[in-house]
Amino acid sequence: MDYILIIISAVFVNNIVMTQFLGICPFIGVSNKVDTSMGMAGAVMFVMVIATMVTYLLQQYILEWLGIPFMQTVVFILVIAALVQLVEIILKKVSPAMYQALGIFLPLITTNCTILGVAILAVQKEYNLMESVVYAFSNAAGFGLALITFAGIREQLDLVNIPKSMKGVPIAFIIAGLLAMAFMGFAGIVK
Amino acid sequence: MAKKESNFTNMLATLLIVTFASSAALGFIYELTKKPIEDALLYKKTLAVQIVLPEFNNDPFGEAKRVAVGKDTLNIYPGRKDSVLTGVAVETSAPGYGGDIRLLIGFLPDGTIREVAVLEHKETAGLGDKILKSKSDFPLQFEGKNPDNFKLGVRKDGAGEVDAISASTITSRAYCKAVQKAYDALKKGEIENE
Amino acid sequence: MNKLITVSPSPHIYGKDSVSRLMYGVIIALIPALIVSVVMYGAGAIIVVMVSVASCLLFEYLIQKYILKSEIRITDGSAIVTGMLLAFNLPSNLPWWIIIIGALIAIGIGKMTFGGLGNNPFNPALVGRVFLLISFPGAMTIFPKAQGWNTPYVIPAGEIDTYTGATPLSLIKNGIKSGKGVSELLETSGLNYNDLFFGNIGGSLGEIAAFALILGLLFLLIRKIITWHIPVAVIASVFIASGILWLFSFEGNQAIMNSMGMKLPVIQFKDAEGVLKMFHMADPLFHILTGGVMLGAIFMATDYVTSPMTPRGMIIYGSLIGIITVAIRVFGSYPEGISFAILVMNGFTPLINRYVKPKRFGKEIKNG
Amino acid sequence: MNQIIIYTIASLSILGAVSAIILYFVAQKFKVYEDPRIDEVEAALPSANCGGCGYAGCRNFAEALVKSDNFDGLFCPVGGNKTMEAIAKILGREAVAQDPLVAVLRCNGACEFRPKTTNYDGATTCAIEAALYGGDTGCQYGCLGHGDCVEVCNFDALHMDPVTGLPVVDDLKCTACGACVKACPRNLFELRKRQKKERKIYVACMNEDKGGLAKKYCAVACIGCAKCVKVCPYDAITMNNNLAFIDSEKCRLCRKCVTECPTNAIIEVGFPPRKEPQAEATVQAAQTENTSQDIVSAKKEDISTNLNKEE
Amino acid sequence: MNNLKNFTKGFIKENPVLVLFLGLCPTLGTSNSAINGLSMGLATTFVLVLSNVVISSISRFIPDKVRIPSYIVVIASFVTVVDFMMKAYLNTPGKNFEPSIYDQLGIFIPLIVVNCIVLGRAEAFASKNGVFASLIDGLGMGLGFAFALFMLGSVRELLGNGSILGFKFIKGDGMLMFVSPPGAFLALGFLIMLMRKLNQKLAKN
Amino acid sequence: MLKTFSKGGIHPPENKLSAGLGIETLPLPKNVTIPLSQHLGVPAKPVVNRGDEVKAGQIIAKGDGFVSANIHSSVSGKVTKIDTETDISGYKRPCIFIETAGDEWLDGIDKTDVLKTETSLSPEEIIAKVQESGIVGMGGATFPSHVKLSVPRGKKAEFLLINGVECEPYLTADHALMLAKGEEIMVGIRIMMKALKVNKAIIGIENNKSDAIEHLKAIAAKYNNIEVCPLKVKYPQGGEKQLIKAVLNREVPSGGLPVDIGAVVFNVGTVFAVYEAVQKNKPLVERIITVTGKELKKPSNFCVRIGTPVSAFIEAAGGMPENTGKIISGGPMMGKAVINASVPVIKGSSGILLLPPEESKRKEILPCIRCAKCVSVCPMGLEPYLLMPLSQNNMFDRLEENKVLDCIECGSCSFICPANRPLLDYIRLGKTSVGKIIRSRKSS
Repeated sequence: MDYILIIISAVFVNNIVMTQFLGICPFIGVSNKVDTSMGMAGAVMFVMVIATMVTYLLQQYILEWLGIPFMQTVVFILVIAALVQLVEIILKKVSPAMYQALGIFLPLITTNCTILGVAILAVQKEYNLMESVVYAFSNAAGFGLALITFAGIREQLDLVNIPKSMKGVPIAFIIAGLLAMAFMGFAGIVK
Repeated sequence: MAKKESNFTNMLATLLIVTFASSAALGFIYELTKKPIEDALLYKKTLAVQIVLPEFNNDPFGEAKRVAVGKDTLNIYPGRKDSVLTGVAVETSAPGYGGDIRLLIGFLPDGTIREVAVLEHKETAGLGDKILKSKSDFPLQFEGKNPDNFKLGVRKDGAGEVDAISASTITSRAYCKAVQKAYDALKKGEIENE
Repeated sequence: MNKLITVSPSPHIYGKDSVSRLMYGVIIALIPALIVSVVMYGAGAIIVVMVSVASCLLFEYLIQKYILKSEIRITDGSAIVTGMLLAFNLPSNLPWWIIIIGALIAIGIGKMTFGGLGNNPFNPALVGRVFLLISFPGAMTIFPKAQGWNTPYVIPAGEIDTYTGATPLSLIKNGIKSGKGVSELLETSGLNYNDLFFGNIGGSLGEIAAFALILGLLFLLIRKIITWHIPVAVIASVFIASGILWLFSFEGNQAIMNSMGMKLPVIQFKDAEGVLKMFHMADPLFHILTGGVMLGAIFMATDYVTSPMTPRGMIIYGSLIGIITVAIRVFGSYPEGISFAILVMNGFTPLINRYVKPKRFGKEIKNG
Repeated sequence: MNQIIIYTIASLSILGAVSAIILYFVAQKFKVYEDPRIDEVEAALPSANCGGCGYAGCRNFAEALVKSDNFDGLFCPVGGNKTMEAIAKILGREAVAQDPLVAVLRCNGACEFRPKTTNYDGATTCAIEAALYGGDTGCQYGCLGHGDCVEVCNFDALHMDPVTGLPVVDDLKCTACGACVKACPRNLFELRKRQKKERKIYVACMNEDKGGLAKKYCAVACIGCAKCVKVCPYDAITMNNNLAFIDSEKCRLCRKCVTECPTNAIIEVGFPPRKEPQAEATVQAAQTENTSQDIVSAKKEDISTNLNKEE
Repeated sequence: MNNLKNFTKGFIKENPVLVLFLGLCPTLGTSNSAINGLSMGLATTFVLVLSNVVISSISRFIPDKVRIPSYIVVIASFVTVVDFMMKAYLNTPGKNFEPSIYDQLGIFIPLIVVNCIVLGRAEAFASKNGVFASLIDGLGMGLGFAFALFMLGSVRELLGNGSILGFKFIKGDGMLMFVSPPGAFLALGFLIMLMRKLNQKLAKN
Repeated sequence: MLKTFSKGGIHPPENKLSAGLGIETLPLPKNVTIPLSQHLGVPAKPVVNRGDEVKAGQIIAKGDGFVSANIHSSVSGKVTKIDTETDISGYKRPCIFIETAGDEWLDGIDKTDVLKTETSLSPEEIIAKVQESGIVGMGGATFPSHVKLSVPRGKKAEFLLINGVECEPYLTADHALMLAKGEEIMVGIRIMMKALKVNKAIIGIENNKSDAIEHLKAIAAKYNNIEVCPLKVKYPQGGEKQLIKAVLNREVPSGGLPVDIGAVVFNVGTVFAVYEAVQKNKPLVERIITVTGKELKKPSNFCVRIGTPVSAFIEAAGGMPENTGKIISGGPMMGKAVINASVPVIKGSSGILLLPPEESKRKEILPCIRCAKCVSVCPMGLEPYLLMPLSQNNMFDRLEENKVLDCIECGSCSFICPANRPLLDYIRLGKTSVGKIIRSRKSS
């Protein structure tokens, strides 16, 4: 039951993009096409789950044990950067097809604040390992949901005449704002 | 000078040096800021008590008492100046519209409400958040009142003398309930002058 | 040679439908509900509708003329429709300046930032309405009691309780929150289905009378302005979703017990204080008659621009609107939820259009 | 030294070392070669993504450049020789220098030279009108005037002249990317060698009809009389299907053909005014003066009387 | 002269948020009031300037393959320093028990490390330029960022709360939408549009 | 419940002004201009020269390749020139100009109206005869009929469908033909059944032509295996795919041919031409054509020689009205607007429609309001609202993905669009571009 609440909360109620403002750069940048945004969502989900798992273990069994939790930021980002690079290198060799689908987004993910943000939030919320993984997964799903919906709208808008001054990023923000407004309706479903 | 080549020793050495330097610096700065950080955290913790209570110079947390009211157990913190009881802060809560409303209520020794601080709430912005002093005059109704002769209940319900926040009756009721609970705890806690 | 022969690609004749004909059709369909609201709420309803329509038209005109510098098309009726629908979603005592802000948001942000009619991914009237609901929750959730022509537009200070009340839905929702049963609440408030059907309740000015909205629906269907798919899908899914939940609520259990002698399990949950509580809920008929489900299903969700293009897509869209509405009503913090549900599904409409294609003629032949 | 500091240093250093080691070995083990020059080449390209090179975008073109052994057939018309040289430098190869080109419109059928014979009332694009019929004038080779070319120009080098109803090329902005050549359903654009001071002489007509018919519908059509071929001292002009063509590689801008042409179908651009302005009066007038309606209608009469005489 | 140009470009012409669209997460997340936006901007500036200085001075010694990890470690260290500082000195709750600035910025302080502006400037500018130029660049970009955040924060605070920097202009609440998440998107969208128009006008003159 | 096709379709006002009128024969034109491409496929090659004397029915141009058709002189006289002239396509294309002299027919052509019911020819001989006579689809598609009659190897035709639907408003040529030449049509059907080796033929007729239905039903009773199927009025039922769906409830696969599902469809006009070719040895040199228009004095059905200028029979129908904005060859939905009244009639011309300017003018284009009416009327289940902007923005891969090639260009979407958007214009454009791309992909 707790897991379901975590999922609903992360996907709809406290959507990572629309209410927590994490991962805005890729949200705006990689959402021109539905297909690419699906690739991005997949890549984020993949990395986020692994990264959260690894950082969780690091935090619990090394940083806390040594009494230096304040090293969180430095350690996490270093690990995430290394991890992303590792995944990229391995994927390229092991599964070129998957690399084609997800790989091109991997460099973007290092500086995607959702990964670090979710890793830190999972620690802050004092989840256990399984909860952290579910939390990471559902946040990635929430990110994907927002991204793909958004890409759908933008793809449709590509076919009509938007006022010139609104084209591109400004209109993307307006859509994001209206979408976030719609999602506010879910407020309170999970306390 | 030419760029360093990316061979194994160079890479390892560079990373080691960089991490060594930055971790050393971090450890050092951590030591430096340790004290101020602790001070700040302590201040934050006591701030609410300082706001709701009159002047005191004891450690209210050290003298904290836990009092059971109904199913709940409430924390109460007595404030004393030179061992004379100046007031009692009671931490209380009640379920509102969006979640628990947590209040810290400062009572004068005679049971009069001095000041109420909202520790935490999840009420709707623009409606239920009028329990904040910065948002409306609703909390002012309680200041200077003694629950002995001020009925804590919403006037519209016929249950008391409090004017509810319009369109937020649930929040208003919860607020009254929390204050009532705190008052009960205060009575039960029997904090006296030492 | 002045009169040259015209040459153009086929076809050479055209149907008689036009954008403005469709828009004015919607306006006509809204009139019964407008009449009911004037009968119930008096001058306030007229003021709100007038202000809303006039400011929508004005903003559309100003933006087209001075900002977009495009052709002025305010006569196509779309701004009037937006204005009326916005007004229909507001309480009839809303101060005029809030209405103007709502109209500005609806037309300015909801419609014109995207270039105008046809481009907006979200229903402009709902954008305006939800914006106001979040921005001015106080003013937007105090509804006048239906007192006919005597209902004041400006509520006299200090007499708020005499003239205003909650909508049936928020009454029930707040009541359940404070631990009362639905039947008890209905009894004390004197609500009955007749009132719900004929509009003798508090609420947004256009949502109160189910029968007037259904009249509008019939008109729209007869004139072939909309198809049945969306309204039916929304209403049916609200009915079914709330019905299923209701069966497992205290009230549903009682009803089943009384009529069939069957006993279904009742959902129980722990409240904030850790006390085990029964799950209370109003019945499905109540849910479809209140809180703008009819207005939303018939007029808001069917907005051409923001709804899917294929019958199958429309049914998916409509059913999800219904389910989200019920989810928000029962579990969320808003007593009604159809506005949000429609906006959310507006967001998903492009994806529905992308993946739910009409049934093509003829199967594709492989390797051809 | 404090214990915390030691832990801090130790943990981070070890972490850094470990990640460096792992990364290094994994990178060694899973190495996949990708030419880093692709990125460099892409950076050197103008990233207009106009498709003028024949590839889907600058990135694709960069890949093709890196993969190919020489630059045969690979040329970025937007960046021109300069860019190609830069790329050649990156790849260590010789660039094939290509003469700079500029687009010209091979039609001068302004409204007053080419009266309408029908009203076109479809979607306003040339492609659709061309697919439908021969156009709203009697000439089925000439410009349709809906500006498909202006639409596709990425460099703002084309605009419609509201008076003549024909597109005008801005020589300074034109990069010869060829988008207009592809877009024009009548194939009216030609990429010609740039001459000094942007001077050019070309046949502004694509009409392959026989002389009389061509002339009947357009006063400035090439009637295939071949006078220009005879007068050209450099053999730069050829006749094909009743239509003259001036090869820009051979033309030396002597302007003899311009004076010879009976219908002013050969246009010269960028030259100082002649001593005897008589010969090109019509063209000049058409290009500069005819803003007022009176002149236009007067011209029309002129032309129609001319036409009558011819017939 | 060149340095001056480097310094000023971050405000209008190459404003990291409004023109280059970098660092959008903290921009949206911390701009619900002018003071929050400003503090976030200044914290980022601090990190940006120091990391630019350090990276420009050490970049010559760093092999290419470990460039990014090294930079990240440097940046993350400065971020942690900022975290310490703010936790110690900007952690005082307000008079009416409003959360402290440190609490309001919350998760976005450690996330400065993944702010594209910081790594981006390190990569694009600091690693190729001298120490002083990098310092100026960092300062310019950082203040440009802070400027944008302050602007957005002011707009949102004014529209949503009727105040700027806590000074009330109207009684009661404003349009609460602007202090809630959707308002951030809307306000930033319009701000970017206005900036675009301004830049077009500047380019014309 | 009358049969019809299930998906989409519209009901434009019928305006069948010349319905029920007989067929009039026009006097011989003084000159004819016979275009060399009157059929789908490669233009025919002229086999006469300038100055040659020709007789009516004499072959003057030979089909060039398999998908091409012979062209015969429709009058007797002298070839004055072979030159380009603007024809119905709107472009100048090669034509043979003949000056009429007398009315001399080639030997062996039976010009009488005597019904000849039996044929001794084998299927192959019938097809050869059809090819020789230059018969093309007379409904407007002008696809050479002999190609259609030769069922590809590995496929089998089960049904012969005869298209007597005439769903286009205004047109009544097929209607008139069915009333006047019922017996001949039946014989033609028998001949074609023999050629196709099928045992079942169905004539589809919309029930706004109840007299034709009754007439043909009565005649069909005399013949085995020929059935008349009344259909509900709905445009574009005359489309091959829609007719098969309506009559047989089978769907032609996307990118496939009717014969893939065992059906072959011919227009009644074609059937009559086949009858004349096989039984009377008469090549395709004349056809029935409707001249109509609300302003026209005397809307009529004429039997005219191919190559007659349109103006000739507009005169016969009462002269060109003052108020003419558009001259359309064919019906108002799928017909082609021509540039003037001097263009010649070709084998595929089923009617000439004169529209007044106010009807012919398009209305102002408004933005798409996504009302989905175009989706609901598209008989092919396409999404015109999407295809148009895709075509405008040159998104060819998405056009292909969304089946633009399935469009039958019926124009229902443009007809219904409340925002007056030129949907079909752009879809046609996109279709051409995508077609080109696919061809080049296949060839490479």
